[in-house]
Amino acid sequence: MENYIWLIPALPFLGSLLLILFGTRLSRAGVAILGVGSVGISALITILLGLQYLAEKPAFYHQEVWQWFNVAGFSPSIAFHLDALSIVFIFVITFVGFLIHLYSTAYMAEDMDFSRFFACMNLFVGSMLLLVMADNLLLLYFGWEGVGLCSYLLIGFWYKDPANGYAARKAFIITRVGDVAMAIGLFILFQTFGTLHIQTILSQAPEVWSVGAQAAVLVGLLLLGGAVGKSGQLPLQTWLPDAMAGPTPVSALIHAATMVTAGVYLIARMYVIFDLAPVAQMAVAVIGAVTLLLAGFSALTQYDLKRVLAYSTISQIGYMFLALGVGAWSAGIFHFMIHAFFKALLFLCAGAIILALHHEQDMRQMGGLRKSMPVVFWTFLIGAASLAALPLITAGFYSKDQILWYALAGPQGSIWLYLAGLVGAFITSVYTFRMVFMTFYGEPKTHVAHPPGKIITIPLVILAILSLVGGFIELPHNFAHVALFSGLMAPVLPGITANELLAANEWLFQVLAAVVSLGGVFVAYLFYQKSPALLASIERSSFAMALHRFWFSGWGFDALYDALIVRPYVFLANLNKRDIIDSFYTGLARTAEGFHVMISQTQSGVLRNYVAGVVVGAIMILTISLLL
Amino acid sequence: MSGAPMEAALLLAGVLFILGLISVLIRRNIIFMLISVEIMLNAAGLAFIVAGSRWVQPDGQVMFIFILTMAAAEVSVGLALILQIYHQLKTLDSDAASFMKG
Amino acid sequence: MILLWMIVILMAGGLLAWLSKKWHPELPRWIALFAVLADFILAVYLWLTLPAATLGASPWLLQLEIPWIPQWGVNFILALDGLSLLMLLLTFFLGILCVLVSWREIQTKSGFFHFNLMWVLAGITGVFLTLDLFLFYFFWEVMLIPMYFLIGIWGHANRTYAAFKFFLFTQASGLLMLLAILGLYFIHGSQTGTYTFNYFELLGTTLAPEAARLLMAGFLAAFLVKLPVVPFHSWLPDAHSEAPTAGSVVLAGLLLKTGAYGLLRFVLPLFPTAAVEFAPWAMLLGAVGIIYGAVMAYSQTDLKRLAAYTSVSHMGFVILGVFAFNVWALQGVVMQMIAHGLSTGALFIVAGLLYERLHTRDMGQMGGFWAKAPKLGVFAMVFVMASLGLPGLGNFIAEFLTLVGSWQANNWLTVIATIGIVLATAYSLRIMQKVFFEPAPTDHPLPDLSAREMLIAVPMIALILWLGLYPQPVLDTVQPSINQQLQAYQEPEVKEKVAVVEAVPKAELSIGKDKRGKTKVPL
Amino acid sequence: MELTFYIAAAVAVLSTIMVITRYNIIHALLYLVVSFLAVAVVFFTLGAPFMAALEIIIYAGAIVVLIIFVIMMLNLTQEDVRREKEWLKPSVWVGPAILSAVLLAELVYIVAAGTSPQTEAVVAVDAKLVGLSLFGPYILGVQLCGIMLTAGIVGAYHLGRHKKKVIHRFLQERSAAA
Repeated sequence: MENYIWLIPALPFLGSLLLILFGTRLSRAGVAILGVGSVGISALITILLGLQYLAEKPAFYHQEVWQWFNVAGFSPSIAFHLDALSIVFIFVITFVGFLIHLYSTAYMAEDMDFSRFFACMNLFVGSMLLLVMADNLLLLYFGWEGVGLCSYLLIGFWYKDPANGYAARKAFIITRVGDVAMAIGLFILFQTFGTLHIQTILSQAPEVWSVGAQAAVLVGLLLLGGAVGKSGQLPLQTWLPDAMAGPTPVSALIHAATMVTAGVYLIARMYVIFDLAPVAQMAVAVIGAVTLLLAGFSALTQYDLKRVLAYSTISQIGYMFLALGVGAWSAGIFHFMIHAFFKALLFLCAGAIILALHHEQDMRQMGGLRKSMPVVFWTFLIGAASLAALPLITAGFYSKDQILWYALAGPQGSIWLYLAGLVGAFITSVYTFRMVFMTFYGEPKTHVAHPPGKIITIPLVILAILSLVGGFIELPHNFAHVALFSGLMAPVLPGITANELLAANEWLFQVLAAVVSLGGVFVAYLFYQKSPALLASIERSSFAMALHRFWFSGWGFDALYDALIVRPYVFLANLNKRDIIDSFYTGLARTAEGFHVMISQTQSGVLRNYVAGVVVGAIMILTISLLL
Repeated sequence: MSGAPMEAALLLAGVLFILGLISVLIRRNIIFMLISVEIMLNAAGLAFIVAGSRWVQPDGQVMFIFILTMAAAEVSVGLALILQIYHQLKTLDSDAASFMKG
Repeated sequence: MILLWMIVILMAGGLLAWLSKKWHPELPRWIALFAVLADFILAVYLWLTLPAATLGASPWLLQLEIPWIPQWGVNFILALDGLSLLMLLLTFFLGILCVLVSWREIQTKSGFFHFNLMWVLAGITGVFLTLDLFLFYFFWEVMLIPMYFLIGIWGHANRTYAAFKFFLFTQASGLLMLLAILGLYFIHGSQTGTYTFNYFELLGTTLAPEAARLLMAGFLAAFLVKLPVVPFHSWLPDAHSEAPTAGSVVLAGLLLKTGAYGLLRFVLPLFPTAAVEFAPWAMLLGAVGIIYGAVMAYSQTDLKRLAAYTSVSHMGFVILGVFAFNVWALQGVVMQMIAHGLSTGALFIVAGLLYERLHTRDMGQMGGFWAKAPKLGVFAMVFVMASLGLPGLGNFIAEFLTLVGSWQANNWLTVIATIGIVLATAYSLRIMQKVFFEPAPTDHPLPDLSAREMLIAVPMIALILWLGLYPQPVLDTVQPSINQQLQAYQEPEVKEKVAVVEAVPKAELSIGKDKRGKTKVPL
Repeated sequence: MELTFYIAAAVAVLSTIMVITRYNIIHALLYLVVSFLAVAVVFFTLGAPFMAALEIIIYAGAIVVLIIFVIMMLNLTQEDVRREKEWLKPSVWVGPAILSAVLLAELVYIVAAGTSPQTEAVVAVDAKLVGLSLFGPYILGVQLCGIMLTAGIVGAYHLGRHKKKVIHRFLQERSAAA
C-alpha cells in the first residue's frame, strides 16, 4: 500500500487539473463525479493505508516521488513522510473532505461555476495533503501557500460582490504576514542544519541547541508566527470571520476542519523545537488561551450564523494551541480531529439551513426550524453538544477535558491557563446553545423553501455519529481508560505526565468541567428560551451596549489594523503615485532646459554681440592666465 | 641694419588688431565690418612676421602667406555674401539680418 | 560557428523582414517567426546535445574566436556557458512570443517593426554571448537603438517622451561603462604590455583598490540602471507602459536581464574585492528596491505601469542575491532572471491583450473579465500568482533560493526583502480584483483567447510550472558557471560544495553536520 | 632704420584710426590703403621685403580693389553716409571701445612683461628660404590653401550670381507673414 502514497495528493491535483482544462465542457454530473471521486479514492487509499499502518505499526512510511531541486546541498524532495500524526491529518482531510465534496454537489447544484468550485476544492485538498505529508519544510511551505491560494479563490468564489473579494484578499494577505515569519524561520533552520528535512532537523536539534537557546526560541516564535497567521490566532485572527464570505462547504472544509488547523499541525510537527524553546512554547499556550477567550466573547454577540461558527473555530483552535503550549501534544491533535468532525458538521448544518432559507444567514430571521428540518436539527444538536462539551456522551467532552486537565496539571500548566480554558468552556456552551435556541426554537420567521435532500443529510448523519463516538477512542484513565489515540501518537509525539498531587483529585476537575458546560447550556436556555426579557433588560444598559459593539466587532482589531497599517500604507502609496524619485530626474531635465533657454537668449542674431562675446571671452581667458 | 624693437612691432600689431576689433564692434555697416576684419587679419599677419624676424625663420612669413590667401578667399566670399544681403534686404545694416538667428 | 549563426540569422532575418514587406504584407511576420524559431531550435539542440560541463573543469561549452581589429586587441569572441545558454533559451522563447503577440497588434510599418525586433534580439544574443569587452559594448548599443525605435514609433500616446527617457538613461550609463572598459583596457595594457579587450585575459588584472572601485562603479552604472535598481529605475515605468506589447516583453523579459547578466559575468569576477566592499550597499539597494517597487506598484492604476513596478520589485531580489556571493543566492538569481522573464512577460502580454480589446490600460475601466474571458483569467491568475511567489511556480524557487542565500550574508536586509513578499501579495491580488473580479464599470464585449493567443499562453504556463516543480535541469546547467563566477570569493568553499553536489542526494544528514558553522559566508 | 619703423608705425596707427572713424566708405578705403602701405614698410624694416611686396600687391591692391568694385555695384549715396553718421553715436562706440582698451592694456602688459630679448640686427629672411619651406614642410598647407581658394571662387560665384528669383525662402516666409 505504501507504494501508492503519492496517489493520495496526486489524485485531487489531477482532478483539479482535469476540471480546469475540461470543466466547462463536462456535464454537471461529470464534474461531480470527477471532483468527488478524486477525493473519494484518496480517502479510500488513506483508510486502507491507515488500517495497514495500524496493523504493521511501522515507525513511518516514506516515499520520494522526485527530487525537487538540489543546490549545493540544499536538496528538498517531493517526498512524503507518513507517521501517525500525518495519518490522522490525512484521514481527516480526505474523509471529511470527501463528505463535504459530496455535500457540495447538492449545495452548489444551482451555481453557474460548478466546475470552478470543484476545481478549487480539489486543488485545496491536494495542497492540504501536501502540507501534512511533506517530509521537508519547503514542501510543507508549498502546501501551506497552496492552501492559502485556494482559500483566496474560494472565499472570493462569488466574486461579483466586491466585499467577498475584499475578504478574500484580506485572508490571503494576513496569512502571508505569518508566512513571512515562517519563511524567515526556515532560513534560520537551513542555516543551522543545512537542510529542511523535517526528521533530520528534529533529530539534530537537541544536539545543536541547548534548551532555551536563543536561536531555538527565535525559530519557535517565527514558526509560531506562521501558525498564528494560518490558524487565525491572535494577533492575525481578523481574516477568519470575514472568510465566511465563501460558500458554506468551503467554510466547513477550509475554515473549520482543515486549513486553519495547519498551524496546529506545524507546531506539533516541529515539537522538538518548541521543547527546546520554553519561551516559544509558553507563547503558544498564552496565545491560545487569550485567543480562545477573545473569540468566545465575540461569538456571543454575533447574529450571523456562520460568523458565530467562525469565532467558535478561532476559539477552539485556541484550545488546541493551549494544549500544544502546555505540552499536551496528543491532546491537541485529538481535539483537532474531534473538532474537525463536529465543526464541519455544524457548518454543513448551517449550510443546509442557509440553503433552505434562501441564503439567509441572520439568526434573528430564523427560528422554529426544529419541526421543519428534523434531521438537520438533531445533527446540529449533536454537533452543538459536542462543541459545548456536554459530558459523557459527546466526543468534545473527552477531548476538551484532556486539554483543561493538562493546562492545569501538565508540567507547563498553570492555574491561569486552566481558568482561561474553563471560562472559555462556559462561554462556548453559552454561545453554542444560544445558536441552537435562536435557530431551531421559537417562532418560524422565514419560510423553508428547499428541505434538504439525501445528499445533504447523509454527510450530516455520518459526521454526527463521528462527533458522538469519536471520543471513545480516548477516555480518561480514571474512566474506562481507553488510550487508543495517545497510544497511536506515542511514537511521534512525546507523552505527558500529570502533576502527582493533582492527579489524585482528577475526577473533581472533570466534574467541574461538566458542570461548567451544563451551566452554560442553562444560561443560554434562560436568556434565549425561557425569559428573553431578562436578556433584553441587560442589553439595554449603555455599558452592555458598548461592550456588545466592542465584542461584535471582534475586539476592534479590524479598526486598529485599518488605522495603523492599512490606511497609512494606502495613503503613502497613493501619495507617492507619481514616484518622487522620478521628480529628481525630471528636475534634472528641467534644469537643463532652463539653461538652454537662458543661453539661447544670447543668440540674438546681432553680429556685433557675438563679436563682443568673443572679446569678453578673450579678456577672461587672458585675465585668468595673467592672474595665474 | 639696426633692427626695429620687437616689443614695439608687437605692440603695433596689437594696436592695429584692437582698432580693427573696435571697428567690428561699433559698426553696423557690413562692408565696414569686413574692412575691419581685414585690418585684424593684417595685424595678425604682422605679428607672425615679427616672430619670424625675431627667430630668423621663414615660418613666420609662410604663415603670413597663408593668412593672405585666407584673407583673399574670405573677402571674395564675404563680398559675395554682402551683395546677396544687399539684394535681399536693400540695406547694408548687419542688424537687419538678425532674424536669421534660427 | 553555431554561435555566430545565431546572431547572423537574427540580423539577416531582420533585414529580410524589412525588405519583404514590399512583396507581401504578411511576409515579415513569417520571416521573423521562422528566424527566431530557428534560433530557438538551435539553442534547444545545443542544450540537449552538449554534455553538461563537468564540475570543476572549464564551464565553457563552445567558443569562437576571430581576430577583428588586432592592433587594438579587439577580437570577435563568442563563448557559451550554462548561464548564457539559459539566457539564450529565454531570449528566443520570448522572441517567438513577441512575434506572435504582435501579429495583430502591429499593423503600421510591420516590416520595419520586425527589423527592429530582430535586431534587438540579435543585440541581446550578442550581449549574452560575447566575451570581448569591446564587442560587448558594441552589442550593448545594438540592442539599445532598435529598442528606441520600437518604443518611439509603435508606442502608446506618450511614446516620444518614454523613448527619449529610456535612451538617455541607458545611453548615459552605457557610456560610463565604456569609460570603465577603456580604463580596464589601459590598466591591463600598462601592466602586462598586451593591450586587449579579451575577457579571459582581463580577468587576471590586479587593480589598486581605488582604481577597482572606480572601474566597478562604471560597470555598475550600466548594469544597475538597466536592472534597474531603485534610485535609477524611473525610466522603466515610462518605457514599459508606453512600449508596444512586444517591446514591453523584450524590455522586461530580456533587457533587464542583461543588467543582471552583466553583474554576474563582469562585476563579480573582475572586481572581487571592490564588490565585497560594495556588497552591503548593493544589498541595501536591493531590499529598498523590493519594498519601494512593491509600494509603487500598489498605487498604480495603469496596468502596464503596475507591471513595470513589479519588475523593479523583483529585480531587487536579483541584486540582493548577486551580492550575497553564495551558490544558493546566485542560483536563485539565475532562476529569478528566467522566471521573472516569463512571469512579467506574461503580465505584459495580458495587459497587451486587454489593450487590444479595450484600448485602455486604465484598471479603473476594467472589471468582470473573469466571467467573460475565463481562459484569459486563468492565464492572468497563474502569472499573478507567480509574481507573488506562489510555490509550484518558478518565481518561488527563485525567491526562496535568493533569500536563503542572502540570509547567510545579511539577516536584516533579508527580513526586509521577505516582507516585500507580503506587499507583492497586496499588489498582485489588486490586479486580479480590479481587472477580473470586480464588476465592470462599462460593458465591453471581451472575446476570450484565440487559438494564436492560446499558443502563447499554454507554453508559458507549462514552462513556469516546470520551473517551479522540476527546476533541476536549469540549475544543473548553470551550476558550473556560478562556481566559476564565485571562484574569487570562496576558493575553498566551492570545492566543498562541488563535492556536495556530486554526492548522493540522500546524504543530507551528513551534509548538515559538515555545514554547521561553515555555511556562514565570510564577508 | 629704427626711425623708419616708428614713422611707419605711427602712420599705420593713425591711418587705421581714420579708417574706423570715416562715415564714407570710399574715404575709409583710401585710408586703409595708406595703412596697408605703412604696414608694408614695417615689414620691410623687419627684414621681410618679399612680404612687403605681397602686402602691397594683394592687400592694398587686390583686396581693396575688390571692395571698391562691390561698393560701386551697390550704388551708395549721400544718404548712406548720413545713416552711417547716425549709427556711429558715442553711446554705441564707448562700450566696445572700453572693452577693447582693456584687451589692449592686457596685450601691452603681456608684451612689456615678457623677457625682452636683446635687440639684434635684423637679418633678412629671403624669399627663397620662404619658398623652400613653403613647398617643403608646409606643402600640405599650400594644398589646403589651393582647395580653399577654389572653394572661395566657387562660393563667391554662387553667391554673387544674380538669379531671376533672388528671395531666399526664409525671406519669402517673412514677406508672406508681413
